[in-house]
Amino acid sequence: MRDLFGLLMRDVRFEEGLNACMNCGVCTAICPAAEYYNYDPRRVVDIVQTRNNEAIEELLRSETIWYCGQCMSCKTRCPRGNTPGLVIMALRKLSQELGYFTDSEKGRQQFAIKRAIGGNILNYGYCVPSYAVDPMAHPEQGPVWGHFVEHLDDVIARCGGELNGAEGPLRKIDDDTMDELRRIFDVSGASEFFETIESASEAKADEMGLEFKKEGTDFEYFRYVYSTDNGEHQSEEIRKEAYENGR
Amino acid sequence: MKTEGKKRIWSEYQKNVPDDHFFYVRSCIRQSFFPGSEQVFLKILRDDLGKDVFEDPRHTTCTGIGYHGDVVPFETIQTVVARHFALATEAGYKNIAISCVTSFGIYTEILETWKHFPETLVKARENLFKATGRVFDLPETISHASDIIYKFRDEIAAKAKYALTDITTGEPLRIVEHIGCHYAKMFPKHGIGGAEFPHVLVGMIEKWGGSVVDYPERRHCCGFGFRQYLVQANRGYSLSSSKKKFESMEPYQPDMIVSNCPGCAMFLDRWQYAINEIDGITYGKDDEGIPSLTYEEMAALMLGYDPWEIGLQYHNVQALPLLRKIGVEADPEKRFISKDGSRLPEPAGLINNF
Amino acid sequence: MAKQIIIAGGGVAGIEAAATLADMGHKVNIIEKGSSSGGNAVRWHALFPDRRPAGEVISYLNNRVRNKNIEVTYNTCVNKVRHHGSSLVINLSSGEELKADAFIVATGFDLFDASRKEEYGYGIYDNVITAPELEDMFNGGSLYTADGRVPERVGFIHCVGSRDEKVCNHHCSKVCCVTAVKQAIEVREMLPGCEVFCFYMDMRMFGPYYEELYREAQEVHNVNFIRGKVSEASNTINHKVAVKVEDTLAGRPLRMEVDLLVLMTGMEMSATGASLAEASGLRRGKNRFLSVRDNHMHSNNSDLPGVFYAGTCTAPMSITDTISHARSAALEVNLYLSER
Amino acid sequence: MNFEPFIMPFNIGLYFILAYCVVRCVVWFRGLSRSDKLRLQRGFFGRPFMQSISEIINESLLHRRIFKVNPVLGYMHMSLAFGWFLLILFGTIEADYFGAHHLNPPSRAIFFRFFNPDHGEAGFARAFGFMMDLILAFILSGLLLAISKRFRPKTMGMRKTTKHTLVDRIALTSLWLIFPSRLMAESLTCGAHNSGSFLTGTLGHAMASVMPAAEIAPVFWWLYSLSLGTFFVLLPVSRYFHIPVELFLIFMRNSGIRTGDKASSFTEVQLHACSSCGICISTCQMSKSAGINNIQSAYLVKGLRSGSDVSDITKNCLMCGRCEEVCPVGIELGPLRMIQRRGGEKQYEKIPVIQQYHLKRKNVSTEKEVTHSYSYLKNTTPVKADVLFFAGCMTHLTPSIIQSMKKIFDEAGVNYHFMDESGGVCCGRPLMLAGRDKEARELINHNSDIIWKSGAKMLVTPCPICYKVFNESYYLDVEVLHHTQFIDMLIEEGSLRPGFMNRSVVYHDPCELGRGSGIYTEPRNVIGYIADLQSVDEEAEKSLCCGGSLANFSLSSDKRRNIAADAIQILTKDNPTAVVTACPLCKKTFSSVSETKVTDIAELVAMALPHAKPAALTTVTKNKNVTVSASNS
Amino acid sequence: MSQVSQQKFGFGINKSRLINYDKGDRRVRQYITDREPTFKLCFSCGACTAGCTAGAHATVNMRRVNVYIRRGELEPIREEVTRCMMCGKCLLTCPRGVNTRTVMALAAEAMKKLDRNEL
Repeated sequence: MRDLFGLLMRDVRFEEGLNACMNCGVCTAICPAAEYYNYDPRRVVDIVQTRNNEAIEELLRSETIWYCGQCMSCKTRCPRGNTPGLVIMALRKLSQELGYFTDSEKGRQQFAIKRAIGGNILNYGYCVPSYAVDPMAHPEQGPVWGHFVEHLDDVIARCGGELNGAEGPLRKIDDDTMDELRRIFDVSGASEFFETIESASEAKADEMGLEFKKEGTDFEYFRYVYSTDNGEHQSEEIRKEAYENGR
Repeated sequence: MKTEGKKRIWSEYQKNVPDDHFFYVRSCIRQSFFPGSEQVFLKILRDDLGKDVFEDPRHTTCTGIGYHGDVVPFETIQTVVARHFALATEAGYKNIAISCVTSFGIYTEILETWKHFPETLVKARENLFKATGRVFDLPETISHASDIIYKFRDEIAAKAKYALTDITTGEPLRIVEHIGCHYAKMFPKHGIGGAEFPHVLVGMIEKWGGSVVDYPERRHCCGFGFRQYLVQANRGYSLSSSKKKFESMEPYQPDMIVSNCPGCAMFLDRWQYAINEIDGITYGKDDEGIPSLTYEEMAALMLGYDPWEIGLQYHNVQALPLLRKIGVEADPEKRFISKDGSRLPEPAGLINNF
Repeated sequence: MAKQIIIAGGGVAGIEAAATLADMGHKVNIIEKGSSSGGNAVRWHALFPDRRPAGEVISYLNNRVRNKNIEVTYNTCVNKVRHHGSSLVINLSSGEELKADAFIVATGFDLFDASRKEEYGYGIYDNVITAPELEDMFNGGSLYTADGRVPERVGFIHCVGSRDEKVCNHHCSKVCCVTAVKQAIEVREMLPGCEVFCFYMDMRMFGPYYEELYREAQEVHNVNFIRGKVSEASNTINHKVAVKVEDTLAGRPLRMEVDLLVLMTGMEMSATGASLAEASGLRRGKNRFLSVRDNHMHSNNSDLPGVFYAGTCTAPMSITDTISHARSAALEVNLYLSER
Repeated sequence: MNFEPFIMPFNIGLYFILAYCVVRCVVWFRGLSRSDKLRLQRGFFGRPFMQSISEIINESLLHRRIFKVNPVLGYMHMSLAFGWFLLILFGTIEADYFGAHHLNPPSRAIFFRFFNPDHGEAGFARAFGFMMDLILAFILSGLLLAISKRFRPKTMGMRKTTKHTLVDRIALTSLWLIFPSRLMAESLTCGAHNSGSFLTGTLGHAMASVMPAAEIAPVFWWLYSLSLGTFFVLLPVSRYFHIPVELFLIFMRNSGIRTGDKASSFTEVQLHACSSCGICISTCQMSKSAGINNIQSAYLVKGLRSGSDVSDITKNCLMCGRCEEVCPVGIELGPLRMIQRRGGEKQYEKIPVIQQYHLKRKNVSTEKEVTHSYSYLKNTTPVKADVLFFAGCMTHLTPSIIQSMKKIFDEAGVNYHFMDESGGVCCGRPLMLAGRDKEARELINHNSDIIWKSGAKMLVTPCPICYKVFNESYYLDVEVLHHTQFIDMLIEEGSLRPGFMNRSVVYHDPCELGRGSGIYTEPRNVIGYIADLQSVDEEAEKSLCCGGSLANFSLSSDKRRNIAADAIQILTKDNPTAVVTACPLCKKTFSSVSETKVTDIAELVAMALPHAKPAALTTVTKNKNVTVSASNS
Repeated sequence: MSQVSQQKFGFGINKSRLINYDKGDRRVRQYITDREPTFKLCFSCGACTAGCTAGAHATVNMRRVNVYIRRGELEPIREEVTRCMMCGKCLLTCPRGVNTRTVMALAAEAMKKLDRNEL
């Protein structure tokens, strides 16, 4: 069995985030994810601190590690100086490196994030530029957003900028800078990491018999990982209640 | 409630915010959703306060959303941040001013990591040099843009045309402040007022005549949660967290929400629309909705900037009743106009559109 | 000829050590920083586990201190102790210098300043109080919230300032668990209609009849115990205190409102003891309390000959343990003086 | 013949009670199931009739069972019942023989002396009169005892006596008044007429010499008649109704009618046949050791008769069966209680339409609930074996029994399969004890499936609780053996040769094995091979309960411990080296209170097998050991 | 998930997992403590759950059941309380003398009554 704990310990965030947990629950008490998902950060830390590689592998393949919203509220309060949020980040990194993330529904979503955010960064130099936030795909952005995107030029100008200009908000990032950014991604491991996510996802799409494209977001597998919710991520009791209410 | 207790905490968490000469880094979310906020921040600093703020057009995203979306490795984001430090070094700036709370959190986290794990700094320098040939010095100060406004709150108050008071009653407005989680929860000492009773927004609000509401879920996350919002299937989580906050603040009948985090300000606005659609609930007194502003928008309002020039109309919860309360005269007809001054069709279904 | 012994601190440990030495015929001078003796115990209403009035112990101590061999100097601190030849020189805050054959540090503890746990809002939210403040209310004979209501729900947070690296206290203060149980019972007796909750991480019922008291709290007094450290407290619009905790036994977050939130503040090294130790070169441990020469065999001894320790200046202790520790300090001093 | 008004109370009472009894018997008879009706009809005209008659004489009149419990108490009951019977019998003969007419109405016999004040002057009549006085004296002696029992129950070995209702008290008073008033009436009449025998005559003369006997006598005749009349009228509503009902019960029982698991008119007859004598209270360990004095069978029966809420009483019982063993009326107390426990399930089964409407208005669900509590159980593929070993839940808490049984199986070369080695499913008996038969059936079906499919011929269990349910409630084609029986069989056939250990032990009969299943000899046989079996005060049918019983749902652990401690004290009175039992629960319960080693029979056997280490089986005296080592050092 | 939110947004408002003590229904707790006062004595050591016969086949966590009843959170344990086989092992393992088996039976009984509006 692979020494997963050892692999985790190579991540400085893990080393920083994991001390001895005494199961006081202070993290779960204020964790937004613990309230809306079947999730208990205390348990995650408790499991990894056992150094049981089997249990850790189970965790890496589970839905559990994908529930955290990384608000880091847990860091402020832990009386033993743990940061479950950082432990989670290290677990997620390893889960993707080892390709385990495609075993869970929430893990598979990494592919969508890679394509959307990763794509934005490498294409535009921004994580979320307005023009990449399609009002059709984001109805929750509300009526103002359709207007905003439709009249993006005017909006930016009204606020004192020029879309894709040389200065101000949403200016175009010059090609030299974009090259630098891409080279940083190459030398610091991001490109390789992206590739791992891509290939594992492609393999999963193949296994599931879903259409997969090398580019873009308009194909079955992307839509599947982006929007599927099997409804089993909240706690058992709440699912049951929801079921009974629906009956 | 005893305010002395809060004052004591606030006095314990004061950070060194420099007076002048800032190297400004923009936020992906703020420039995409609140472009007026960043622009007016620069205007206030440069024009109203006469400060030197340099903004290098070559700076990029910090990749923070990718990092917290777990697709950008830690080493990569360190290198991207190192590049920004290199740009600052090259331009001769030692004070970094950060627009985004996620970025601010990342900058502080990286600097702390470099302090505790020096080998990571070495690696970041090596990666940056290999990729770009750039070198850098560590900055002397890291400030969030709200820290800077906080620092100059007295100056702004002195120049203010309006106050955060209801002009008809003279009562201070009841304001909910929301601090982005990554502002001080990770490193309380880097935030003004610490993690539990942050003073950065309270200081502005109280200085400008408003009163702050301390409601039970004040410290709760807005629910962005990075991957929890970025992926459609997970958005219910994000929505639910904000709803929890709205329900908790509702009994206090706040007049507005002000946030120092671009994401939070957006979600606290957008989710009011979504909740209205799903549950038919409109929060706020008399179903007015609670306008969710950025602190730059709030400062600009005080200084008398045209609300439509700073982009207040690009919120789902319109600020019209709020503007009337504080006495800002703004023509609703002039909200949505094009570059050439022609009227654009008004989006349907806005909250508070009266 | 009678030997002169100086004791820093006129609390439980100082008085008991002084009286024991005086009984042996030694001359003792207690230097007390306050204007009366008895230390932290004076504030207590009743003691665990048998709920005897604290006044009984205080009057026992007061009787003990009325001894011709004992002299008490009030409103004075010991600044420093140093060797001068074969005897000790003690510098007082009054500027005076005293000579002594032996010196006992009995500077006791300071209660943790609850406002340092900012998330509980002590000093900000009116209805967040500390354990000694609750004792004050017991002494006053009535229990009300800050806004004058009779509380319907009282919460106790264990381990405030103990076992918490966020406030640099890794140690367990030992007595807070049983104090919380005692106070919970007292609240239930005083206000039978009031629900009481203890939020605990571990129930450390280390002494005789403590576990029995815990059982009694459950069995007879219907005190509720919720295992989890409270993460934050906040004010509600109706002046209650909302607490967030994980019910770790259910693995789910729990929220509830209480009318009064009592913080079980732990023990820390006293500030006067700390500066005395600093000035005199007395070694302190990671918990900042004085380090004894040997944890098992010489828990009253410092590294300096003639300087001894009694009571909670070395570690958190109950009154029972403090009295025993003080007596053994007296024995150690006596042995030291007879061997000289 | 003149009409005497004073006989009216008596006549009214008598004819009323006779009519009432007849009607009641008819109602009860009609309430019986078809098969029970047939049984009773057949029984009435067959051999059971004679059995019933002899039982009536032995028990209803002579009260032999009570005699066995306590001779004084027996005498008391006998004097009243048998004495009164004789008085009526001979009174009738007397009236018939000496009276004016033959075939007199009963009042003629009862008030014989009134109508024949001068009777008994000489000869046979005199002798007869003497006998009648003797019978009366006999009754009065019992009455004296009864009165003293009411005030000092301990004199009759009764620790507690049942409490009386107001009606009971009036009935009792009238009963008590019957015989003294008869004595007075007869004596006064005899005194006035200078007749009577040694009792009535002597007393009569004495009284006549100081008072106008002839004038006072009618008062007592009235009192006598009134007492009788009151008693008869109150009979159906008082505890004394048991007197006539018991007769009916005896006929029913001897006809082969049994309680079963549902309430019927037979259970009602049993309820009314209870005399509230309180023997069940005295014998109950819950009373003796745990100080609980309101849940015993007498109270259950009383509560059921009066229709009050008995749910707390029902569940607070060890179901050890000791009360049933000693009940002088022979009421099936265990099954009666079980019916009540099952009662909870019956609710909501059949609700009249009008009631349903009301319940619906109150938003109460009236749907019959379907229970699938154990649908989570998954079918497993059974292992084929000749012998199945089912340890049971409790045995899993005493692994040494399991180890010993494994050793015994191996030693005897038995091809067995350990059915519930990894936990298994409960046998279902505890659920049945809770009255939840339907749910128990789910577990029974699950286990039955495994047993059937294993093809085993024999099922061995060391747990009497499991044993009882396997035997009684499973439909199996295997032979079910308790491990005591199985080991006995192995030794008998020579497959197991334990050595003799020359130590004295006592045997504790577990309730479910002894009284519950009638297994007394096999364990004693087995122990006999290995050790010297001492007898104890209360054993076999009278064996004590360990207190651990799963049948009790309310008893606190402290009180359980008290029961166990009292029982172990009796068991270890003669300092045996070990207390041997044959139930994991008894072993576990006793172990926590016993200084003497408590061992299961399997452990004893395993220890006595060749190659076994000869250790253990010494008195575990932890405290003594400590003292010894301390004094040595 | 409501129709509106599902069709329009593809997601809905999540239900909270929070135990809101102020909204808990503690009638079942009252019902049990009135009848079996040892219920109060549990200190959640888990000995009952560890050896539970039914627990080997399905989730029957008596320790957790006790906690949930105290808190007044009944939904999560609605089915669980009916799964007990009443074997009584828990009685023998409890260090505090809790009549755990009876507690389970009473819990099931009380919850039935609750559904029938009889509590």
